[in-house]
Amino acid sequence: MEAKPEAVLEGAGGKAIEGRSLGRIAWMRLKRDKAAIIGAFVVLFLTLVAIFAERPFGGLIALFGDSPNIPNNDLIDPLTSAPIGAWGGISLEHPFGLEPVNGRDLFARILSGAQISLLVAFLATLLSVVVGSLMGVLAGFFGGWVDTVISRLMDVFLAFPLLLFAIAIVGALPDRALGLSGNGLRIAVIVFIIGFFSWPYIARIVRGQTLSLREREFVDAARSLGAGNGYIIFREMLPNLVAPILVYATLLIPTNILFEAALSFLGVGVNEPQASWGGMLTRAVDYYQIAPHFMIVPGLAIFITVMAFNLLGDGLRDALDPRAR
Amino acid sequence: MTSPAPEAFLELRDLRIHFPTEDGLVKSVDGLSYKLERGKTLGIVGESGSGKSVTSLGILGLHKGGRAKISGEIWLDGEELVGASADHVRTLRGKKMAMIFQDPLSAMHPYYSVGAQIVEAYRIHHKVSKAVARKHAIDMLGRVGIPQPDRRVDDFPHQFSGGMRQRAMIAMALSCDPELLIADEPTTALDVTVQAQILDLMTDLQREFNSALIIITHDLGVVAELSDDILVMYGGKCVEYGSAEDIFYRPEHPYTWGLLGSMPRLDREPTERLLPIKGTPPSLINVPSGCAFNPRCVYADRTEGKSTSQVPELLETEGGHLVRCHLPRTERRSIWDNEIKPMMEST
Amino acid sequence: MPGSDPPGHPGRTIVVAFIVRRVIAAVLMLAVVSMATFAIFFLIPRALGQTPEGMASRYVGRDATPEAIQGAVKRLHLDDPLIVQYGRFAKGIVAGEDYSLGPKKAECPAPCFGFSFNNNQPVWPTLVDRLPATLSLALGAAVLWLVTGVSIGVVSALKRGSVLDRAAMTVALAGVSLPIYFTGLVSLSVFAYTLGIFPGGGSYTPITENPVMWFQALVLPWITLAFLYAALYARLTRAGMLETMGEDYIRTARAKGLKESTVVTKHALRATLTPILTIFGLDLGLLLGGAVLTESTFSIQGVGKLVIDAIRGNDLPVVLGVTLFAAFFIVLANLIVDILYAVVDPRVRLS
Amino acid sequence: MRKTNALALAALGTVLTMGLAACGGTAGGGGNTSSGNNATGDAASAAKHNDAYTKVVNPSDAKGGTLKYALSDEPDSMDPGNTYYAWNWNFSRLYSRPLMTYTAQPGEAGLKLVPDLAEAPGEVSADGKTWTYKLKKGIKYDDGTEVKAADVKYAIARSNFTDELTDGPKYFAQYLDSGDYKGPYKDKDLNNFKGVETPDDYTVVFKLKAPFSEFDFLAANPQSAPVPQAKDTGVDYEKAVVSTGPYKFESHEVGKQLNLVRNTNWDPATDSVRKQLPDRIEVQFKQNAEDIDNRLIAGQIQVDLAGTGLQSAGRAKIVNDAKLKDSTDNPFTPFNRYAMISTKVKPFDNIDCRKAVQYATDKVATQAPWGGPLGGEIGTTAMTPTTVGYKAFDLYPNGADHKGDLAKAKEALAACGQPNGFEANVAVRGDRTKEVQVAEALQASLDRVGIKLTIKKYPSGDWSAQYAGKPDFVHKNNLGIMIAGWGADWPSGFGFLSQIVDGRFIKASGNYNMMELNDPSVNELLDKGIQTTDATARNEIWAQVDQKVMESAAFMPFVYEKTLIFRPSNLTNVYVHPAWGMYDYTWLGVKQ
Repeated sequence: MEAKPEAVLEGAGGKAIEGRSLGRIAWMRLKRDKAAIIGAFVVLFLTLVAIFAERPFGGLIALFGDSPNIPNNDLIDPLTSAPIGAWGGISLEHPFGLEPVNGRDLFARILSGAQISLLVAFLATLLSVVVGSLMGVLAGFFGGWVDTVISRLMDVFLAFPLLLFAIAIVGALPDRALGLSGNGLRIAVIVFIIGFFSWPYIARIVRGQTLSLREREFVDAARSLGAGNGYIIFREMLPNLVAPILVYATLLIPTNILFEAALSFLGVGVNEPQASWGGMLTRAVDYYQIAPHFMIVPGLAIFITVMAFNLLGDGLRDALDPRAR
Repeated sequence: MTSPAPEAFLELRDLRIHFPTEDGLVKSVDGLSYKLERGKTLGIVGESGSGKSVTSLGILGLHKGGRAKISGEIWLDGEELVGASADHVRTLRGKKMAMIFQDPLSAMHPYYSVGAQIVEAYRIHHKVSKAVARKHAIDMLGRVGIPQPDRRVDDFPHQFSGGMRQRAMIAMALSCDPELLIADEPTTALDVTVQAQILDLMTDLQREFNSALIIITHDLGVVAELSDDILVMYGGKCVEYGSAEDIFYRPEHPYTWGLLGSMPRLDREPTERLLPIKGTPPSLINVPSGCAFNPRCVYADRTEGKSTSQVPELLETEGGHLVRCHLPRTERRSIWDNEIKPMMEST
Repeated sequence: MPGSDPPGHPGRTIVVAFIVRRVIAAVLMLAVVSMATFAIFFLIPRALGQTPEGMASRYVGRDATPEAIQGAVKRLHLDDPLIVQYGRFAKGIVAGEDYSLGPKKAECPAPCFGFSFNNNQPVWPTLVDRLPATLSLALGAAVLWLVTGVSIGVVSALKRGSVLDRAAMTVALAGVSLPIYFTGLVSLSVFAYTLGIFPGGGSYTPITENPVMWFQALVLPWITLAFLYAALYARLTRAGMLETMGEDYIRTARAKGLKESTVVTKHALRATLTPILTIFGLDLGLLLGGAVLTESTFSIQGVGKLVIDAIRGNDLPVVLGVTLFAAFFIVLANLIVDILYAVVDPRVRLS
Repeated sequence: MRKTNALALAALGTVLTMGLAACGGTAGGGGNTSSGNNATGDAASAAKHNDAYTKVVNPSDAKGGTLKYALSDEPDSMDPGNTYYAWNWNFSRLYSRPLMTYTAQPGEAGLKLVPDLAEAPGEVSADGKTWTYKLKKGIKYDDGTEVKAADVKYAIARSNFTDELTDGPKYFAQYLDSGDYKGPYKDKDLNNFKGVETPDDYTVVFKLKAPFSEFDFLAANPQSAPVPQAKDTGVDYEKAVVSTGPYKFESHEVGKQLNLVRNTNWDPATDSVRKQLPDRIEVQFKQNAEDIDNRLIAGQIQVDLAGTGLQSAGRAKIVNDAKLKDSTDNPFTPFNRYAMISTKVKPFDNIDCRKAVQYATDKVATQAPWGGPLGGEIGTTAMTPTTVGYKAFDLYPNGADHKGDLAKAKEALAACGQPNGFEANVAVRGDRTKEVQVAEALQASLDRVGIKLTIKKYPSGDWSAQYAGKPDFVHKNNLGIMIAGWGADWPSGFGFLSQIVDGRFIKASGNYNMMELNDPSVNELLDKGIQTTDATARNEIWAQVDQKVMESAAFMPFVYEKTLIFRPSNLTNVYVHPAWGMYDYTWLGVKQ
C-alpha cells in the first residue's frame, strides 16, 4: 500500500482522521482545552507582570505605590510585631497587606519576587533542556558505550539527594566568582544547580524518543543519501523531538519554581532585601499565628503560578500526544 | 427493530458503529450487512482504518459500555447481540465466539505464562480444577503444533518465537471450541513459510470444529485460498462482496482492482506494485461527498459527475456478487477485461 | 532473541547472577557518590581558600588559641592530603576509627562518619537515633498516599470524564502545585492552633514512649506529606491505567469473556502497578534519607531536620554523613526495585 | 556572643525606673521562705507583670513533684567545665558547686558574690598575683566521697588546657601563670600544672601572670566546680557529671533528655544559696520553640530553659491578655545588640563617615526585629544598664524619637568628603533572622542619606572564626558594618568591655573587636581598672572606657536586650536573678 502510515492517526477505535499537520491538530486540541487556555493566560499575565514589575520607570510597583524594600515601622504594632489593622494591614495602599516587624508592602514584594521565581525557573529549564536534549540525543543516537556512560551518569545524578546537595553547595559559595557578585552570582548558581540537576529528566525522555526515531525510515533514507551524523541529528532528529521537549520543558518549569522556592525557604535563595516567595514563607514561619496573611499571600502566589504552568503543560502534552491523556 | 431471526448462522444487518470524538463523529462502520454459515470462511479485506477490525470487535460486543454508538443488528445462531445485555454477550465471548488477534506479543499479557492465559480462558466457561485446565492447555498447545507443550506451557509470551506465539494465541482462542472464530490479521507479523503453516492450521482446525471463520486482512493473498466468500471494505462500507472466484476473476470495483494489483506474487519483485492506489485512506469524519473512494479513483471522471455528488448503492451484479460503484456494469467489465487484466498477466 | 532461548524457566543461576551484578553496581555507585560528596564538601572549600586551620577552628570553642587550633588540626589529621583524608573517611565507614575525646581514646565503631563539629558526638549514632522519626513519618505517609493515590487514580481512569474524575484530577493538580511547607503551615495553623484538634509542631514522641502521642503528633505531617504524593500518584496511576486499558492484552482478556472486574484487577492493575511500585520504591528511598521540608515545617527531629540544622551550623561531618546515608537509601531502593521488577515482570530477567 | 552569659548589676535602679512602673531599688522577700502553702495561692493570683523582677513570686517551701524544663536548642555540653551558655551557668549549679557564686536575691543584691565551695571570698596577695581559697569541709560528691582541693585544680586544668574540651571560656588559661602546660589528657602528672597549687586538701591557690582584681568573678564560673580525675571521661563527661549540688544525674541522653533526682549527699547546711524542692527535674532538648510557649502557658512544663523569652505568637497572646501578662516578666538580659563599624575599611576609616551612620540610623526600625520595646530598650552606650559601671549618655542624638537625624548625618557625610553617600557592605549572620532584619532596617535607614548597603550573609557557626572575626577577611571583602551582639561573662565593665574594645585583643581569627578599635587611651584605662582594687573607683573607670569607645563612633548600639519570660502558675519560688536575667533555677519548685 502506498498509504503513509505516519499521516494517519489511528485511535483506540480504529478511527483515522485526515492527515493534517501535527502542529495544527495540536493547536486545535489546545484551543478546545479550557483549563489549558486559562493556564496559558495566567502564565502570560504573570510573565508580563514579572517583566514589567520594576521597569521601565519603576514599573508596576511604582504605579501602585510602595517600593518593595521600604519599611513602614509606623504601621506595625511594636509590642506584637504584627501589622496594625485587620487582615495584616490590607488597605487600598497595601492591597496584600504588610510584612510583620518592618511593615514592607507585600504587593510590591510579591511582584518583585515574581521576577526571581520566573527568571530562575525559565533559565534553569533552558539549561536542563539544552543539556538534557544533547545528552539524550547522544545516548539514543549513538547507543553502545556512549549510551551506557550517559545512562550511568543519569543514574548517579538521580542517586544524589538533590535538595541536600543544592543547599550545601549554595551555602558553601564564595562571595564573588566568575565576575559576578551578590544576587547576580546567587541567581546564576541557583539556575546552574537546578538546571544541572534536572537534566536527566529531559534526557530520559529525549533518549527514548531518539531510540525510536533512529529506527524510522527517513533516518535510513537520509543516511543512504550520505548524510553525516551531525546532519541527521540536527536536521532530521531534532525537529521531530521539538514537541516532546516542549511539553516536558513546560512541565519542568513549575517543578523548578517549586525548587527555587524550596531553596529560598531553606534560606539559601537570593539575598535580602530582594524579595523571593520562598524567602517570604520562611519569615512567615515565625509569624503565621499572629499574621497569617504573611503566609497565605506568598503561598498562594506560588500555588497559582505553579498551577497555571501545570495546566498549560498538561494541555500541551494532551494536545501533542493524545494517548497520554 | 425486531426483524425475524435469520436462518444463517451469523448475519449482520445494517451495522453502524460510530465514535463521537472531540474532532467529530467517526463513522468507523457505516451500514454493513453480510451472512456467514457454519463451516464457511469469510475474508474481509481493506486498508487500515476501513472498519474491518471495528466490525469484528463489534460482533464480540467489545464496544459495549464504551463510547461507541452501535445500531443495526447482529444475529448469531438465532440470537440478536446488539440489543442483548453486555453481561450476556460476555458469556458468549470466548465460548461461542472467539478471536485471534494480530501481533500476539502485545495481545498476550506479558506477566502471565502462556499456559496460565489459556487456563484462564478455559476456566471462565468450564467449572474445572486448575489441574484439569492445565492439562487441557497442554493438549491445546500440542494440537496447534507446539513441540514439548508440557514444558513450554509455563513459558512467558516473550520466550516464544513469533510463529509459536501466534499458535499459542490460536490455542487460546480455540480452547473452548468456539462456533465462530474471527482471525484479525493472523499472519501479518510472520514470515512467509510460517504464514502458510498458520493458515493451514486454522483451516484444519476449522474443519475439525466445523466453525464459521472470519479472516480479516489487508492482504488479498492471505484469503485467496481459504475463503469461500470475500468482503472488501472501504471507508466503513462494503464496496464489493462475492465468492472468492468473483473477487479474483471478475472483480468490478476499482478499489478491488487496486488491491489485486498490489498483491505480492512470487513471480514479482516484492517491492514492485503494479497498480498503486494513490492518496491516503479517507477521513472517517469528513467523508468525501459522493463516493468515498472518488478522490483516489482513476475512473471517477467516467461517472458523469455522480462520483462526487451521490453515494453509490451496493447492488447485485449477478448471483450474490455485490458492487458499490457508479460506473455502469458494462464499463466496469470492459475496464477489467481490457485494461487491468492484461496488465496483470503481462508481468 | 527471545525465540532462541532454551525453553523452560530462566535458571536459578541467571537470577543469582543478575542480583549479584546489581549489588556490585550499587556498591560502586555508593563509592562514586561518597567520593563526589567528599569532594564537594572538602575539595571545593579548599579550592576556595579554606585552610586546615579554618576547618579545625570549627572544632574549637570561641576562645580558641592558635595552639588549640593546631591541636585540632593534628588530632583530626586535617593537614593530610585530601586523598589520604578520603581514605581515612572511607576506612572509618568500613572499619571504624579512634578519636581522642579526653583522657582516653574513644572508639568510633564502623560505620564511623566522624564527629559532629558542634557537639563532638559521633555522627552515626545520632543518625541512627534520628532514623525512627523519619521512618515513622515516611512509612506512615507512604501507606496513606499509596492507598489513596492509587485508588483515586484507578477509579478516575475507569470513570474517565465523569464528575468524579474531573474533581479528583483538579484536586490532584492542585496537590502537586502546592509547596509542601505551605500546606504544612496552613494545616498547622488551622488544625493545631486554631481548632486545636492536633498537637502543634515539634510534638513528635517516639512510639516506644507513647504510641498515642506518636500517632497524634504525626497525623498532620502524614497528611501533608501524603497529600502531595497522593496527588502525584493519582495522576500517575490514572495515566498508567488509561494506557494499560488501551493495551491489546486487555482486549484479549475481554475477548475471552472475562468479567470486567477481573479484567481490571487481574490484568490491568498488575501491569499498571508495576511501574508505580518502582517509582514508589525510589520515592520512599528518597524520603528515608530525610524528608527535609516536612521535617523542618513540623519540627520533627528526623534525619532531614538534622541535616538542615547541620548545614545551617556548617557542621560538615553531619552533612556529609546524612548525604551519604540518604544516597545509601536511594541506591538501596534502586536495588530492591530492580530485583523486585525482575520478579514481577518476567521480561526483565533475561535481559 | 553566641553563648555568653553573665551578670548584671548596679544601675539596677535606673533599669527599674526605665523598665518597670513600680517598685524601684532592691528587692524584698528574697530570703523570705517561710510563707506557707496558703500564702502561695494568694501570691499566685496577686502576682503582676514584672513582680518576679523585684520579689519572690509564689514563695513556697513545699517539697516534691517533677519540675519540667524544655529547650528549643541543643546545649554545647551539660558539662559545667565545657559550656558557654548563660542558662547553663545558671542551671549547672543544680549539680555543681563552683568556688564562688551569686547571692540568691532579686535586684542589685543578687550581684554580690558569696562563697559556695569556698569558705570565704579569695584572699589576694599584696602583689595582686596570688588568690587563695579555702574549701568548706565535709562537702561530698553524690557517691559520698569528699571533695578535695586537687579536684578543683583538676577541673581548671581539664576545662582550660585541653584540645578536647573546647566549648567553655579560657580565662584561667589566659590569666594563670602555667608555663607551657599541656593539659591533663596529654600530661598525666597534675603536679606539672603550676598555675594552681593545692598545699593541702582544702586550699586552692591560683598563681596569676598579672594582677586581676575581679578574680572572684572567675571563681564563680562553673569551671571551678570540682571534678574527680578518676571519673573524667573528657567530652563524654557530660553524660554522667558527678554532682556536688542538690541534684544528681539519673540519666542523660545527649541532645534529647536529662533527668535529675535529689542528691542525698548534698548538705543544705553548707549551702547558702540553693534549695532542694522538686523530687525530680526533667529537661527535654530540641523542642519546638512555639510548642514550648504553648506548653508553658498551659502549665505542662514550667520553664523555658534558655530564658530567651516567648516567640512572636506567644508574645502577641500575652500583649492582648492582661491576665496572662501578669504571669510574665520583662527583664534585661546581659546582652547589648549593636553594629560595629570598621575603622579600617574605607570610607569608614574616616570617623565622620562612621558618625553619619550613627546619625542616620532609625533605631526604632532596628529595635523592631528584637520585638519592639518588649525585646529591648533603644541603646546609646556600649555597656548595658545592668553592667557595673554603667552611666547613661548619648553622643549621637538621632532625633527625639530615635528615628534618625538626617540633617546631621548629611553634615557628617560632607565632612567625610562623601556628600552624596557611598556604597558599603553590612555583614550579618545569615541564619539569624532577627539580625538579618536589623541589617535590612539599617539598609533602609542609610539609604535615606545615600549610603547604599549590600547585605552579606555568613553562617553563624564560622562567623568569628572565618568571617567577621577575621580582620583579613573583613578587609578583603570590605565589610564596613558588622551586626553583632555581646553579653558579658561577668557583670562588670571589664567583663563586658575587655574582649570587644581592647585593641590588643584584635586577633587574626576569632576576633570580637571587629571594628578594630585600637585606642591607647582605652587600652590603658582597662589596664588601670583591672588593677584597681577599690570597687567604686574601678566602676568609675569602666564608665570612662564606655565614653571613649562611643567617641570613636565605631560602636553603634541598637538595643539593650530584654526578654519576655513566662512563669506558669504552678511554678513556685520564682524570681529573676539579675546575674542571668532569668529565673534562679536553683530555687524553683513546682506545685503538685
